[in-house]
Amino acid sequence: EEASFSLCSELVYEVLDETIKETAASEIQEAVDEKAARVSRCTDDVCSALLDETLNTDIALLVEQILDVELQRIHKYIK
Amino acid sequence: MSKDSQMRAAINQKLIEMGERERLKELLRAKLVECGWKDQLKAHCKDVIREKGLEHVTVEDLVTEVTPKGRALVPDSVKKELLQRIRAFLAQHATL
Amino acid sequence: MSKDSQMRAAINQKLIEMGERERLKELLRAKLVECGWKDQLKAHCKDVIREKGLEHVTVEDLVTEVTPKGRALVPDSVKKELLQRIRAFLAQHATL
Repeated sequence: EEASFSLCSELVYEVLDETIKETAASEIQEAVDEKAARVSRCTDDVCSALLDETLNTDIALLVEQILDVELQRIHKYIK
Repeated sequence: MSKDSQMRAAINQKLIEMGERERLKELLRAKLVECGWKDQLKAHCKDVIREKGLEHVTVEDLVTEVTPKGRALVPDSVKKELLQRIRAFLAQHATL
Repeated sequence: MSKDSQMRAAINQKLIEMGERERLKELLRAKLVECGWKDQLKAHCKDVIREKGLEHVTVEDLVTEVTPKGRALVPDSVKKELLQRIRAFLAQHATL
């Protein structure tokens, strides 16, 4: 009776310890993978935003310059 | 070796020989999933990782942190069932 | 604030702090000139002005008109290089 009880406890602890270790390792791995995916996704987003911001500024600047040049050209022509 | 530990070693030997020890461990693993223990443990691991920050936790830290709660969370019914299985096995197979 | 927006804010913060954000914009501008993007876009602007007539075009109209093409004309290689530069910077400087 005593022996089966102690064996039962031993089995429970053995399985618990194994399972806890496996679970802890896989939860940490999952968190690491999740974070890597987040960093990658957010870096993509930041890159796109930087690209958009630069393009918006540069396109606006380019358009202004071109329209200025065209207007000056017309003015010269009219004169 | 005391009588008790001799007895214990003999039962253990029998369980191993008959493949029952591995079967019992499998049963226990299945029960831990079935009763929600594994999900609770996972949730607890996630909480600890979130609290401490991923960069400050090793597997060993996490094991140390969650083991007390992990042990406490095992339902008595699961332990009882395992004990009954061991007793039933002994009643059937052992002349100890 | 979601985890993603926190992360984006942290990346931006690091880029700004170290002056890398401005350097990247300069690099991008240089690449856009180098790959002919600026010349292509200029030509496109002139086409649109010719089509619509200078008297019918405002700065806002023209910006709206040419922006989609301006974005589409950016070579993938330039986008990739920008992304790689950001990744390399973060790998070297940031603990996210």
